[in-house]
Amino acid sequence: MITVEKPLRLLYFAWLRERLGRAEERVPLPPGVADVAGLRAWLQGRGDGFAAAFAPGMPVRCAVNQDFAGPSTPLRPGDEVAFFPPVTGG
Amino acid sequence: MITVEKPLRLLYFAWLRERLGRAEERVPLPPGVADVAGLRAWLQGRGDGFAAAFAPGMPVRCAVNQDFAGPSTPLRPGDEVAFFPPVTGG
Amino acid sequence: MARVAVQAAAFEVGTEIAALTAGRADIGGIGCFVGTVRATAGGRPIVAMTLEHYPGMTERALAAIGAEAERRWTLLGCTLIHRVGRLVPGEGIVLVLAAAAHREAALAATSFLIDWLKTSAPFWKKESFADGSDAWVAARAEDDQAAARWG
Amino acid sequence: MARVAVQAAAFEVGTEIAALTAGRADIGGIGCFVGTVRATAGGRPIVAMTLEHYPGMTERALAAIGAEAERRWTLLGCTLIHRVGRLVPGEGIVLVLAAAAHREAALAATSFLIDWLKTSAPFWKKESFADGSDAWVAARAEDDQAAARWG
Repeated sequence: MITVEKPLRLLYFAWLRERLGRAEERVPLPPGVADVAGLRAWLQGRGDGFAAAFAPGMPVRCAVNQDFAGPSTPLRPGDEVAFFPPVTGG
Repeated sequence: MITVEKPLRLLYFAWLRERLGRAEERVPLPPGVADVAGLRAWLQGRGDGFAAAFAPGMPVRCAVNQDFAGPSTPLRPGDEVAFFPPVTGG
Repeated sequence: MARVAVQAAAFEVGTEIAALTAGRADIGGIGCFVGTVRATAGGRPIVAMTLEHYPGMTERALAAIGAEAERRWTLLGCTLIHRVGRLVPGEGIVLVLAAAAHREAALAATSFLIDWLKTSAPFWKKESFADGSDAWVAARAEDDQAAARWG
Repeated sequence: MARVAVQAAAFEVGTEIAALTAGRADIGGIGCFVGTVRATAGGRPIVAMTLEHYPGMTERALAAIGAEAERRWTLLGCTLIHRVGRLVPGEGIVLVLAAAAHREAALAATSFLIDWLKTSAPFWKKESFADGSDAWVAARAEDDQAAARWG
């Protein structure tokens, strides 16, 4: 029997959305990626705009399932993971 | 030549106005009264409602010519002197 | 310079904000406080609150409070409106507005203005209770403390 | 429970205060903050500010901020409205209202709400300059410090 895992739903906002040329995509949870830090490293490895946007030190924040998340927040198949700059509302 | 001094204009507000039965009166600056403390003592000496209203320790505030005044604020003929409880606006 | 008004008529917050901000686009934040008449005092129902003031001194005191706020913060506008006469529960008593380029000054000035107004503008409140009695409101020690924190 | 709204349409402060206070007479003070679009950024004239947000998370974040204020102060009502889309200088961006029996809670909650909103609601501002260029607004360190003072 083959189990088909639900993909991650990735969302990008503000300058990340613009630089990456997309607001949303679905990707399978990459093998070996267990948390936000792992996903960031995997995204950086994609090259092109991703390498620059997710380079260490870039001011990128994350939310998992619509709650702010840190590097060690765990990820599971089907999670909604958003990346964005520090917020500037109000 | 006789000099006619302008009287003080005395104003009373809130419960002072009610207890003294008047909102305003004009009285000559009493002999020997040089400041607010002196005027308070003179008013207390009038008896009736005045004795109670101006008894030491009563929460009565004062303004001279529409500025808040302390016991040592000097008085001159023609001044507008108001007595009132601590303010409760806002 | 602050706009100050002592009036029997009700004020309208939206109208006052529009007047304060009309024709200018350098404002980034507007702080606002509205004081209203509560329906009870010390647990007893009230039917009205009557505000007495010291005509002449009141306007001077409000202008002085506004000027002090403008001395302490860079304000782009400031409004102080206080009602007098007989008000019923739910009605607005006092309106404070302070506009600035950023929220910190607008909100700090708003707090300062209402704290100072409470202790240095000559208004007195009398509450009329449902049983027909009435009583002058006593000054609150908390109000003196709130004003004192501004130094 | 706080009323929260994320909307493209303008808000009207007077209408929102009326809705917050309708039918109740236990409110003694209403604190309010209105954030508006300034006509310049870093000294350069802007023609518009465009607000992007994270639909779904935004409403959750605003509700959580309102709930936190209600946990910290005894509020009798609370409103958080944030606009999205394209705004021009002078327009209102954000409205915060907090009602309480006394002014201390109303004003403290108002400051808290806007400070927290600035750092924990997913909105992003882009400024469009008169010369045709545009730029995303950078987060302010002062905003993090302002939020941090609430512990």
